[in-house]
This record gives sequence, structure tokens and C-alpha cells, in this order.
Amino acid sequence: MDFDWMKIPYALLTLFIVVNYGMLQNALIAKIGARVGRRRGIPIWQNYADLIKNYSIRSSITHGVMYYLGPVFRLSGGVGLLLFVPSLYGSEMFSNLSFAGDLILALYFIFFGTLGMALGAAESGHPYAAIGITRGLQQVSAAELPMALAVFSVALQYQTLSVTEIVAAQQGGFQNWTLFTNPLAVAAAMLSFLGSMMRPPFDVVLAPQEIPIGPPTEYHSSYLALMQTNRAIFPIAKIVIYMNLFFGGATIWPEFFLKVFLIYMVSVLVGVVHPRFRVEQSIRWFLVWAVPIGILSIVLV
Amino acid sequence: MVSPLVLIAAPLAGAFLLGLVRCPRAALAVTLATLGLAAAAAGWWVWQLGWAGAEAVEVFTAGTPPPFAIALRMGLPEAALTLVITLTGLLSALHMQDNLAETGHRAMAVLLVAVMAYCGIVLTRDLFNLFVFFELAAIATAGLILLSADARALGAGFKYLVVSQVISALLLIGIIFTYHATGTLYLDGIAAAAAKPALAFFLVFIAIAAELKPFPANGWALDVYESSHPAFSALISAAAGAASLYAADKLLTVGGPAWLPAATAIGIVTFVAGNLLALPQGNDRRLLGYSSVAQIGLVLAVAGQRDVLGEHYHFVAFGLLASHAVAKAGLFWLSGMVAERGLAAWAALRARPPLIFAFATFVAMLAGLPPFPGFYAKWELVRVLAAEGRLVLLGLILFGALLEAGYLFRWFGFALKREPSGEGLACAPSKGIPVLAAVLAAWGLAWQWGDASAQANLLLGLPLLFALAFVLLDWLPAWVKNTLAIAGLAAWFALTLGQYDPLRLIFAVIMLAGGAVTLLASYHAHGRRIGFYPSAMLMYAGLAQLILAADTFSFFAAWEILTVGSYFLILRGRHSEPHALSYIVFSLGGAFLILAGFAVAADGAASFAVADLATLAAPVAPWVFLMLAIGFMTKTASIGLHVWLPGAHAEAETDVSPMVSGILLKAGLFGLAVLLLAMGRQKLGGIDLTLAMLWIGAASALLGNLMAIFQEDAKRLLAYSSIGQMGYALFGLAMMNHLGWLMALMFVINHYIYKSMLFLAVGGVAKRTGTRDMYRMGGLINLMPLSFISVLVGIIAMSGVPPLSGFGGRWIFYNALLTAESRLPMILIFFSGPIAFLYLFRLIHTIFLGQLKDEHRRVKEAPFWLMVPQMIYVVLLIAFALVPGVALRQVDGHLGGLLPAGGLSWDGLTITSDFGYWNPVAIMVIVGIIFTTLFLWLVFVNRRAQKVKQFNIVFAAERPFRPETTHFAWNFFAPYRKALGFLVQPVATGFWNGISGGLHAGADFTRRLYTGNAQTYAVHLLVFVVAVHLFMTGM
Amino acid sequence: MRALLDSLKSLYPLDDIVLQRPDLAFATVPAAQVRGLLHHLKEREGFTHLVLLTAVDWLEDGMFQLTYLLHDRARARDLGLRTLIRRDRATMDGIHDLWPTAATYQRELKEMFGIDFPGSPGVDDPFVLEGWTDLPPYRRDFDTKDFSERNFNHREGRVTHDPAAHMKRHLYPDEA
Amino acid sequence: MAHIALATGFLLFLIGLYGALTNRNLLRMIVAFTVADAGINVVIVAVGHMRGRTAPILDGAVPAAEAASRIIDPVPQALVLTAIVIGVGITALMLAYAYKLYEARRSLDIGKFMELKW
Amino acid sequence: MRDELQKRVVKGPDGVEFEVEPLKDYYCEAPPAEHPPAYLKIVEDLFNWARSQSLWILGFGTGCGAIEMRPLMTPRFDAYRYGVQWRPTPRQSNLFIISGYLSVKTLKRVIRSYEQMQNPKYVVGLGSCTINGGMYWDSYNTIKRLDDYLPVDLYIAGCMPRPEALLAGFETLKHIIREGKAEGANLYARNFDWYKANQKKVIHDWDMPDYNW
Repeated sequence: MDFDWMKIPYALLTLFIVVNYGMLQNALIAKIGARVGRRRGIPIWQNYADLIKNYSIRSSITHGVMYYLGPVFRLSGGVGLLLFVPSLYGSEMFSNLSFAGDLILALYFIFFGTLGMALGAAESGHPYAAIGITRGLQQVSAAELPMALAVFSVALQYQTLSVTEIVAAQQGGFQNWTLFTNPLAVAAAMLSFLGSMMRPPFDVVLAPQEIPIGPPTEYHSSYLALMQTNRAIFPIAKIVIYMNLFFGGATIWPEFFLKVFLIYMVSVLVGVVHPRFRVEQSIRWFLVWAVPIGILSIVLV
Repeated sequence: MVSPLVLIAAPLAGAFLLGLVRCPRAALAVTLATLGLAAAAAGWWVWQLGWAGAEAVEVFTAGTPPPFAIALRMGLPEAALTLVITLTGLLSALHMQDNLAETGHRAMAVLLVAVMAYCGIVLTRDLFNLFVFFELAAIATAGLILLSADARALGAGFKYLVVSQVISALLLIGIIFTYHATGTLYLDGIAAAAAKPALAFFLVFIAIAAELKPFPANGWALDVYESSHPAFSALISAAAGAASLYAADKLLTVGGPAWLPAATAIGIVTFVAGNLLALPQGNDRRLLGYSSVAQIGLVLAVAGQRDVLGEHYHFVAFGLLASHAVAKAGLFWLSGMVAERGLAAWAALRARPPLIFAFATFVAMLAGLPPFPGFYAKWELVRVLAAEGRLVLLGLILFGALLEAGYLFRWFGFALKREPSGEGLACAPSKGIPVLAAVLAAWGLAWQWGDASAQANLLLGLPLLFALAFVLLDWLPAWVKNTLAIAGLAAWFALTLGQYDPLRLIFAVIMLAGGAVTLLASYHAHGRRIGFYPSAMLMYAGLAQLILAADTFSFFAAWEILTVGSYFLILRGRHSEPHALSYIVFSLGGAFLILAGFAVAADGAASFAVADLATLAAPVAPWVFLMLAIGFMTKTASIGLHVWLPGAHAEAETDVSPMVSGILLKAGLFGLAVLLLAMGRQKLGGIDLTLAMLWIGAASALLGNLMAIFQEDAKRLLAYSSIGQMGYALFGLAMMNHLGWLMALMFVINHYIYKSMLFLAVGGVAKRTGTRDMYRMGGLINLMPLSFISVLVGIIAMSGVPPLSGFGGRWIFYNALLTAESRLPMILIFFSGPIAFLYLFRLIHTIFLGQLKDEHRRVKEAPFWLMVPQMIYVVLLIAFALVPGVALRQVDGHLGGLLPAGGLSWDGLTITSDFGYWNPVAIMVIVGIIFTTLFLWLVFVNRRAQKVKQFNIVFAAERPFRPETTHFAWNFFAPYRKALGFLVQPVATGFWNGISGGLHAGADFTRRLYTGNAQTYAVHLLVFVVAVHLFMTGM
Repeated sequence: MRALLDSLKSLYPLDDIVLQRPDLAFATVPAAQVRGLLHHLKEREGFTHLVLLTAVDWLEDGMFQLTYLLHDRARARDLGLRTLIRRDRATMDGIHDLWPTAATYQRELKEMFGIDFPGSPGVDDPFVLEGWTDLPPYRRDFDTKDFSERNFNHREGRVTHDPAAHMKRHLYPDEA
Repeated sequence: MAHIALATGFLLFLIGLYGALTNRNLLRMIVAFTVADAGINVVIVAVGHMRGRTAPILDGAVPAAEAASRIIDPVPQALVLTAIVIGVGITALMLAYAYKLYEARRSLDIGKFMELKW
Repeated sequence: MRDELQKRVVKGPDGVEFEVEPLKDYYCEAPPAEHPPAYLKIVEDLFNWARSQSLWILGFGTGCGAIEMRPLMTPRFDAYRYGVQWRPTPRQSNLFIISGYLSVKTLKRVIRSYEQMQNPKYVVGLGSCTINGGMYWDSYNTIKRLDDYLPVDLYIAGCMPRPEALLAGFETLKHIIREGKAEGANLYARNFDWYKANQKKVIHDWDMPDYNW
């Protein structure tokens, strides 16, 4: 087998960059949210402190094997998702492990962590965890649909499922971005994006007052630390897919950071000014508003 | 040389002799001996005419030829019919010997006279002589009705006499005017006569037709059937029915083609109406009466089709008649053994498994299932009717047959599943022997018809014989039979391995090798497990023959065999009675559509290769396609036709569910694959039928999955999920492109593996926990870890999450979609994917995770033998995930020959399509490494974790009360119901319930026609005569 | 209000009628008449809301006084009914069938005063005091200070000041 | 002559049939059927009648050699004899039934024997 | 003891009857263990810094002090600036603020929640009631000395203390943590019997396992 072993350190480098960027970006976004509420908000390095704190917790409990493995699944899902998609276009160094599969792999791999996490949380035996999971699954099942339609529209548009080739087709100026060549697909995908970011109005999964933080209710110390690590990676990995599909990808890290940040901000901006949907409301919302746009994008492409 | 006159003379002599005998035993001996002699004579003639090559003879009673004397004819038909009559007489006499001995020699004499009269009706060639024999039969019948223990029989007998008075008057008038016009009473003479008197002959014809108890002029007959002694009812139904039919046949020969439409019309109306009216019957004998009426109507209708049936006429008519005679006589005799008259009272038969076998044989024979004569006859009939374009008649016949199958199988279900009550069974040898004889006759006729048919003799098929052998081996312990069964499947697979192309090989591997693996689970059963192996092996035999079937006949025969085998198998479940019934009704409905489709396609050809479907052209082709597709989609439970599946799969036994779900459903897909391969795209009325299938597949996927998420019962959940999965496969096939097919085949393999695995796992859990309601379970992961693993692997594979094999299916699926021509149906498919995730999570969560219940604290892992196949499946799934190429590469190549564009490239470990690429090994390795690294890191930082118990959860500073109130499981996806519950309104169920309810209500309304008043019945008869006359003159 | 009281007086033996405000009155009735009167007030006079049910310990008289405070939403008026029951083995008919919420008040009275309401749902379940074995604490013969000293560890060094003396010393330090 | 007989026969038959279908008493029905039978017999004989010929009895009056041209068709005569015999048999059987029914139910009303229906 | 905690006889699906003892079968019975600090001082210092910078308060208000905590989240006081935030589950919290008087009934819940938190964990007593009973010094239902029942790292005196006092208290607590002196969880494990004896003395219907994992 002619495997290029240098891919491994390169991939680890990507991982390192993204983890740190993700931690800082999360803090920044928390600060932005705080400023909306006229607070100063957390220090920019707060996430590091929290992470180290959680790893440093000395005791822990376990409810069973799946409970133990849940965060591992979760983080593997995040890391895998990041590495299955090339981070920078045109860079051999940061094309990661994308030789293993194309866009479909990435889209389905999103569920890997979700499933593992759901199983782990469910084994804790906590009803809130189960309630949170069902809410999450139900909401995501509806939110995924416009995304799937949009992805399909894009794949039809470029006649390929390879992320690299999709990005390649968008090079040569922003007018070539899918955002401008197929705005309907992007619109559908961005509505779906709102639903998958666990921010208002789609954050009933966590619902701190009602089912204290939902699925991870029982998770703590190093389990929680793994999940926090994932929180830094996973949204970015997801956004990278959006960026590559719809916003022309990135060729250098600053461009990467900027685009990821701006895409993330979409959900933040919507989130800070909206109350919360109930699950059935969000299902209906996606089916009534987002899905028709996705269908249009497929029909018109 | 035995003179045919023996058949008349011997009973007469016996009857006279009886006058001299006083001792009842001796009288009985004389009776039996006489009947035996007559039967022997008839048998001798059958042998002579059928095998020894003798010619038909005419016997002139007075030594001169007609018209100066009465002539009798003995040909093969006559010989066969007299054999039926005399044998039925003999066995019925045996069956009612106690009653006969009690009533004395006079009754026996009357019985002998009845038999003589029936023989006479068959043999005579003289019109007036026919009348005399009919009158003799009427008198004897009325006499025998008096034998019944039922006090109501008197009234019935009188009604019978009233009606036969009217009939005989009509007959007599008809005869005399016929004679007046033609100058002869010799039938052949009348036939040859130049001028036939239409009205007179009409009277003769209608009188004979009235003897056949046509609808609606048959109320009296039903009362007779209901109230007379069952052995005598057997005689009326089988012997008198056969004799009258033959009389009608003779008249039709005389009358010529002009009379055939009337016969057809009378017959088919009676057939449909008789079966319809049988639906609401609760009394077994009355039901048999309606069924007799219907069957005789069918044969009359066939007699009306003799112009088109030509040389096949006797094959078809006698096939149906023999099926009717043997089965109906057998059923009446069985009814004589059952003490009570309700249909559910037949549950008493369960005490004697051979009687259940007899019951099954008779029901299958009546319903025209292979390998019985009715099946061959039906095949020929439908083939000819389709070729001649008599589609309305064809449709009515199939509709009536479906109704008949409906009530027969419902009854059979009662017998197998209801609680036996009351007195039970009268089981004297004299009662058992006739039944046994009927069973032997049934199988003998099955052989005979197979032999005589232009098609292959089904009883020569090795798989079928192997399955039937298990009937004889049923006394062996289950594990021995199981070993035999597995060995048989494996041996057959090995034996036929060379005969499959890669496409068929996939199905063969699943159905045969896969079947053997599934059967491993059956080792867990103890005892003898009576009835399981014959049914299961019947199903496998059907599957084995289906894959190899080259022509439409063997394909259809295999289809019916697997249907009936799986029906028996499903019926074994504890609460499966209604579900098995809806399964068989839907399956037979689908099968009849397939039959009709094949017949239309064959256009009269005796043998039609399945592959020749490709040669059809419009306007026939789309209709054939439509019928076949709907037939196959019944089996794959596409939405709208799915209502049978959830109950049937869920209520089946633990090791049966994987067979009927993982394996049997593939038969439908196989049919669709064969169909689409041969016929490709068809357009009907401007609609592309494959496009319609695409929509149906998509809708099945969505709605199946959506319904699955709302189930509380684990097995029902899996069953609904099968609907969705089959929807995917249907969608793939209907895309009609290379990758779509590849995806469908991948689904075939995957669905077999994970659905079998899940059904076994869930079945094992249900076995241990004593419930199938998921919310009653919970927290079983530590007690049943292996089951958990198999469910876990199953759901990961099924949801398509990498790195397991389901992902491969999804990947191919997306690639296939990119080349698909229509884009809208895929929206439904896209939606159904995440929904599948919902119910899968529910499955694993509510069973294995969450809170363990009090009563399950000591539950053990599922039985060893249930786990063995599951573990094999786990290994298979992982292996298939790593190297899908092993199975798919060949198929891909094979498909390349059929649908060339858009194949995959199998370069090294990477699989590349026109659009994307995928490297299963790399995915597995990468995910494995990341997972292991993180896991080790967690173990390192978290090495001191304290294992806690199930109530050690944060509970808002309180503590949980009981596991039941802490386990969140019931109505798991309530918001979904709020948002999309309207989509899962049971519309299809309501629709089919409406149809069935409508039929029942209609039947219940129509049967009020039969008021029970003799005069009303006579008026019916007159109205019938007038109506038929108007019908004929109006034509 | 007065009209109401007059009409009630003709039906029930009302006593000690106090018209505290135009829309608030109190009256005393014998314990045996309470249920009937309450029923009448609820069904006929529009007092659909039970505001509270509470008790007063008249230790010296050997009586508990129960007060039922009712509210008439339509006419915005309140009526308090008082009744006296014997203090030893105090028992009273429950009114949880009239107002389900009353069950909670009755449970509280059982726990705090030891007044039993036979048949009231969950009346014996602990309300605030889990595992209480002593006298019901709202009875005036229950010495809470003594109980507290017996049961709880106290931190040393606690000082209590008489407020008057403390303020005096604080404000007029010279005079001390 | 033949036509009159024919008409009489049919009339008798219809009267009998009408009687059988409208009378509720079993015995009356049986009698009515006998009338109808008689009517049919008349019809048969009438059909066999040939003007100017004699009865088909081969005796001195009709020598065997001329029989073919002198006598009327013998077949209906034979038929009618058989029919009468059979008619008698059936009537006897019906009477027996009526007797047994009366024994069982103490009634001869046909409307009383309707427990078997539908 | 409540019915659902009593021993009960249940019948399994196979028809065999057996006993279920909820307190044993449904709850872990292991006693708490002491957890030593990290082997390397520098690592422990880093950890202590992180712990001090990341105080996750359990959202559990016991008395009137609960109302004083809310302003901390508002722009005026904004405790998030100091790495303080609130968590709804004890599993993820490391700071338990006993916000005011503590009745015996609540004490039971407090103990349960405290034990469900993970080592290291800190307890802050808020207001005079937690110190010596305060104005409830003679109440029949309020405990007088919190440190008899839980290891308290810090008291913030007052009736009630203002949010500013709380902020100051957090800073003090951070110092204590950074100095490595906030080992309340280990103290609790070490003196487990003593704490349990005190707790059981006032909680008369002890219907839970000795340590609530």
C-alpha cells in the first residue's frame, strides 16, 4: 500500500490549529453574546481554563460501558469529520485524510458522534438525557432535510461529490461561489444550519430550566472535557463543509478563519434575538419554510 | 370385460338383497360390499380407458341402438365420474355406518339407489332416462335427508322436494317438446337433429342447471347441506354435484355453442355469489354448502368455456371438479368428526395433527394451490381466457377465488389458533378412514394432474419433495429435523451453485445459505415442534424454485408454494391468526394478479419463458407490467399494500420473523428485479410506470419509517421498518440505472443481515422479558450484552453511519440519485433517512439503555442458539463493510452487461463512481485509530471511575422513585406525532377494512334473500328461469 | 354582604359576626355545620375559591380554631368562617371533595397542629418535616427553643442583645 | 283436439303451480303439485297425439306390420306412464314428509319451517 | 421509609420470585475515597489555577440568599468575567453555595447534591444562618452550623450579604484554591463517619444510601 505517511502529522497539525481556533472562537462568540446583553463576558482564555479544570477533576463515576464510550464516540465523530474534509483548498498539507471518502462520507459521519453520544447519555438512565436526545433527534431529522436537498443540488450543479472538486469549481472570484450561482441551495442550507447549531430558536434540546442541559446531564470531569474539546472542533468541521460547498472554500488559514467565523455568526445573530421553538414547531418550521426552498433549488438547478 | 351396467345393476341388486337381510351388521356388509363392487367396476373402467388404451363403449340396454332403446356410454369421463360417485358413496357409507345400522336396511337401500341414480345420470345417453335418474336421485336424496340427526332436516327435505317438483315439471315439459320437435330422445340424435326447439331445449337446460343449485335459486340446497348428515352432504356435494355437472355438460354438447354463454354466466354468477355469501357464515356445514355451490358454479362456467378451452377442456374441468369433490367430501367428513357447528369448534382437530394436515390439504386443494389439480386447471383456464380476451370472466373467477381463499383460510386459522371448546372430536376409525382416503386421493390427483399437464409436474421438484418429506418426519425431535433442514438447504445450494448468474446468486445466497444460517436459531426450540418444518421448508422450497424458475409456470408455482409455506409459518405465532389471514389474502390477491399478468403475456402459448417478457409490446406490455408489478409489490409491502406486514412479521415466532422479513420479502424484490430486467420502462396512459414505482418506493420509505417511530412494540417497529427498507430497494430498482440496481442489491444483502439480526435479538429479548413493549424493558445492556452488541451493530449498519456497511448502501444511493432522471421523489427518501435514525435509536435506547425494571433484574442472556446466528451476522456485517467488493463486484460487472452506463470502478481499495469515491478500509482504519486513541486517553485520565448503579443519577436533588417512572420510553416521539401525525393516519388500513367490511355487509344483506320458506325458494327458481331466458333472448 | 349574612343566619347558626370591611366578613359556626355551610356558599352564593384554611391554637381554652377563608370572584368579596374544635385528639371533616386544594392545607394542619382530617388524600404524608416524631411544632405547648437546643449543634459565641438596651447603649453611651 | 288438450294441460299445470306457491298448508301444496303433475301428463299425451290414429297397442285391431302408420307415437305414452309412476312416488314421499313434519311440529304451515335460512 | 424503598418481592418473566432491595440494588454502596493531588506540584498548581478560574456553581438555592445570586449574572455584576458560571447539574459543578438558612428537609437534598459533585468541590456558606443559625437560631427545623454537616471552605457573613460581598468571596475562594487548601472533598471522605453521624442526628428519616454517588 502506497500510503503517504506524512499525511498523519499534517492531519494532526490541522487538528491542532482547529482546536485552538475553535476554543478561542467559542469564547469570542460568548463574549459577543455577552455584549449583546451589555455584559463584559468571559475572558478569551476561559475555555482553556474550563477544559483543564475538567480534565483535572479527580473523581468520576461511570454508568456503564456505553456511558464511558459516549464522549469517545462524540469526539471521534468531530475529529473524523474534520479530517475527512480538506481544510484548505489547493494545499496538499491540509487536505487531511479526504482520500477516504467524499462528501457523502462527511455528511453521514456527522451522525457517528451523535449516535455514540446519544447511546452514552441514554445509558446514564437519566430521563432528562433521554428526553433531550429525543428532542435533538427529532429536530435534527427535520433540519437535515433542507441540508440534504441543498447538498444534492450542489452535487447536481457541479456533477461531482468530491469536496475538492466542488471547491475547485468555485475558484476565480466570489461571483463563482455557490452562494451566487445557486442561491436557493445556499438559503436552504443556511436555514438548516441554524437548526443544527443548538442555538435559539432551536435549542430546546438543552433547555436548561426544564431538562437541565438535556443529554449531557450526567456527564462530568474528563467525559465532559472530551465533549468540550469536541465543541471546539465539531461546529468548525461542520462549517468547513458549508464553506467548501457554498462559500468558495479557503486557500489560506486567515481566509479559513474569517469565513468560518462569519458563517458561525449567522447562527449567533439569529440566536441572540430569538426565543425558543418547541420541537414540533421547529419540525413544522423546517418543513414549511426551508424544505420548499431546497426543493426549488433541486428543481431549478 | 365388466359391463358398465354393473354400475346400475349392482346397487339395484344390493338394494333388493337388502330387503332380505334383517341383521343390521349383515345389511351394512352387503351395502359396503355392493358399493365396493361398484367402485371396483368403475375403477376397472378408469384403468382400462385411461391406461390400458381401451375405447369408449356404448351399451344398448334392449340390444338395439337408439332411438329404440336406451343407450349408456362408458368413456373415460364417465368412468372417472362413476369412480368418484361410487367411492364417495362407499366412504360416506363407511363414515355413517352407525346411523345406517341404526336406521336399518331401508336406509341402506335408499343409499344404494342414490348411488345408482347418480351413476345413471352420468352414464345415460337418453334424455328421458336422464329425467328418470334425476327423479330417482331426488327421491333417494329426500329419503336420505331423513337420516340426519338434525330435526331441522325435515323442513329442508320438504323444501328440496318442493323445488324438485318444479324442476321436474320444467324438465318434463322440455323433454316432451324436444322429443316432439326432434323425434328422438337419444342425446346424440337430438344433437344431430336439424331443427332444435329453442324453448323446449331451454327448459331442459334450465332444469338441469337448476339441479346445479345456481345463485339465487339455491336456498333449498344450502338448507340441505346444513342440516343433513355430513356424510350424506359429502355425497350430495361430490357425487350429485359431479353427476349433475356431467348432465349439464352433455346438454351443452347437444345444444351446441349457442348455450355456452348462458352456462358461463350462470356459473360465474353462482361462483362469485356463492363465495361472497360464504363470507359471513358461522356454521361450518352451511359454509361448505355455499362453497360447494360456488365450486360447481365454477365448473359450470368452465363448461361454458369449452369452445375456447378445446383440448384442455377436460383437463381443466375435471381438475376443478376433482379438487372440489375430494376436498369437499373430505371436509364434510371432517365436519362429521367435529362435535360443534361453529367454525372455531374445528380447533378440536388440533388434538390429532394428521387431521390438521388433512384440513390443510383440503383447504389448499379448494383454494387451487400447488401442487393440487385445481392449480394446474386454474393455470390453463386463466391462460386460455387471457388469450381469448375474456378478461371480465377471468377477473371474476380470480375475484371469487380470492373470496374463497379468504374464508377458507380464516376458517383454517380458527382451527389452528382458537381455543378448543366443548365436546371436541368423534374419532372412530370408520370416520377417519374416509378422510384419510380423501387425503390420499388429493395427493394422488395432484400427482396425476401434474403428470398430465403440459407443464412440469410440481411433485417432481426436489425441493418440494424435500419439504413434503418433513410431513412424514414430523415425529422426529426438532433438532434432528433442524439439522436435516439446514443440510438440505446447504446441499441444494451447493448442488445448484453453477446455475445462477450473479444477480440470482445474490438472492440464492440470501435465501438458501442465509436461510440455513437463520435456521440455526431454531435449534433453541425443544420438543418436536410439530408443523414447523414442513411449513418452513415449503417456503424455502418455493424460494429455491423461484430463483431457478425459467418459465412463467414454474415461477408462479414457486411463488404460490412459498406463499402458502410462509402463511403456515406465520400462522404459528401466538396471536398471529388475523395477521396471517390478511397476509394470505393479500398474497393471493397479488399472486392472482401475477397469474393474470403471466397469462396475458403468454397470449395462449403453452409455455412462456420469464425472459420472454422482454418481447412484449404495447398495448399489452404496460398492462402486464402493471399487474406483475402490483403483484410483486404486494409481497414487498409497498405502501398501500403494506397493511398485512406489521402484524404478520411482529406476531410470528422469534425465529420465524427473520425468515419472513429478512428472506421472504426478497422474493418480491426478486420478482421486481426479474420484471424490470425483462420489461424495462413501460408507459401507460402517458405515465411512466417506473416513475410511479419510484414514487411508491419513496412513499413507502417515508411512511414506513414514520410509522415505525410511533410503535411501542419492538417487533412491530422492525416490521414497519421493513416497509421502509423495501421502499428504498424498490426505489433503487425503479431508478432503472446501474447504480440504483447496485444499491437495491446492496440493500437486499444488508437488509437480510441486519433485519434478521435485529429480529433475532429483539425476539430473544422478548423471550426473556416476556413482553414486546419496549417501554416495559430498559437497562438490559448489562444482562444481555451480546444482544446489545448485535442490536448496536445492526442499527449502525441500518442507519448508514460509517464505518459499517450501511454507509456503502447510502453512498451508492447518492451516486445513483445523481444520475436519476426524476428528482422529486428523492425528497421523500431524503426525509426518511433521518427518521429511520429516530426509530433505531428508540429501539436500542428503550430496550437496552435507561432503567432496568424490577422484574428483569435476573434476566439472562438470550438462548445460545438465538445468539449464534446473530454473532455470525455481526461478523458478516463487519466483513461486508470492509470488503463490499467481494459480493458487489461480480454483481456490478453483471449489471454492466444489462445497464452499461455508470458502473463503479474497483481500483485497489477505493471504489470510484462518476461522481465520487469511497475507501471502506481506509474509513474503518481511520475511524478505528481515532477512536482507539481517544479511548485510551479517556481511560488514562479517567482510570479511577467509580461504577455506580441505576438510581445514582442527579434527580434535581431528589431521587428516582421506581424504574418504571424513571425510564423515559413511552410515546418517545410525541412531538413528531404532533407535527406529522397526520401522515400516519391509517388510511390504507381503513381503505382495506372498508372493502372487507363492504363485502361482508353486502354478503350479509344478500343472504337475507334466503328466507327459509320453501315457496320463496320455488319463486327464486322461477325468477331465475325467467331471468336466464330474458338474458338469452336478449343476447 | 350584610344581606348575605342575614340570609345565612336564617339557615345556619352563625355567631360572632364581624363585618370587617364592606367586602370582608367573619363568622363563627359550629363544627358540625361547617361542611354544609361551605357547600352552600360554594354552590349557591358564588364563593368558588378557597383562599386558605388555617388554624389557631387556643391552648388555654383547649380548642383549635379553624378558619376557612372563601372568595367570591364575581362580587369581589371574602368571607371567613371560623369554627372551634376540641384540642385533644382534634379531628375535623375534610373539605377536599369541595376544593381539591384543601387536601394540601389539611395535610399541613395535620403535620403542624396534629388536627386529623380522616380520608383526606395523603394527609399523613410528611409535608415539610420529614421524619418528625415530636409534638406538632405549631402547637403552643411545643417549646421550639428547647427543641432546637436539644437537637442542633450550636456555635459558641453567640450573643443576644436586648434591642432596647442595645440601642440605648449605642445612642446614649454616656447614660450606660 | 290436441290443442285443447295441450291448453288444458298447461292450464292445469299453471293452476297447480300457482296453488303450490300460494297455499301455506303442506297438504294443499301437495295436492296442488299433483294437479300440476296431472297437467303435465296431459301435455305429454297431447304432444304424442296424431290425428286419426289409434292407441299404440299391438293387438288384433292393429297388426304389427301396419303399426308404424296406424298408431300414434308410443314414446310419449311410455313416458307418461313412467312420469305418473314417479309422480306418485314423489307425492307419497311428500306426504310422508308432511306427516313427519306434523308429528314434529304439530303444524302444517309451511311458514313454520323456516329455521334454516341465510 | 417510603414504600418504594422497602424490600419487595417481584416475579420475573420466567415466573420465579425474588427479592429486590432498592437501597442495595439500585444504589451504589461504596464509600467515598480520598483523591490525592497530582504527583507533580507544577501540574497541581496548573490544575488549581484552572479550578480557581473555572468556578461552576450548582444552581441550587436553599434560602433567601438564592435571590442574591441572580444579580451576579446581570450586567451590573457580571460574575462571568471571573470565570464563574452556573450549571444546572451537580455532576458538572464544583462550587456549592449554601445560600441562606438550611432546613432539615433541604439539608437532605443538599447532602445528596453535594455528594453527587466530583472531587475537588467547594462549599461556600452564605449569610449568618449558615454560620450559627442567624435569626433562626431557635427554630425547630433549621440547622445552626453548616460545617457540622459539610466541609465548608468559606463563609460570607451578612444577612444577607450583597452581591459585591459574594464577588469578594469568590476572589478569596480562588486564593484558597490556588494555595491548594480547598480540599473539602477529601476532608469529607476522611471524616466521613463523623459527618454522617452529624447528618443522621438531625435527619430522622434517613432513606438513602450513606453516600449518594
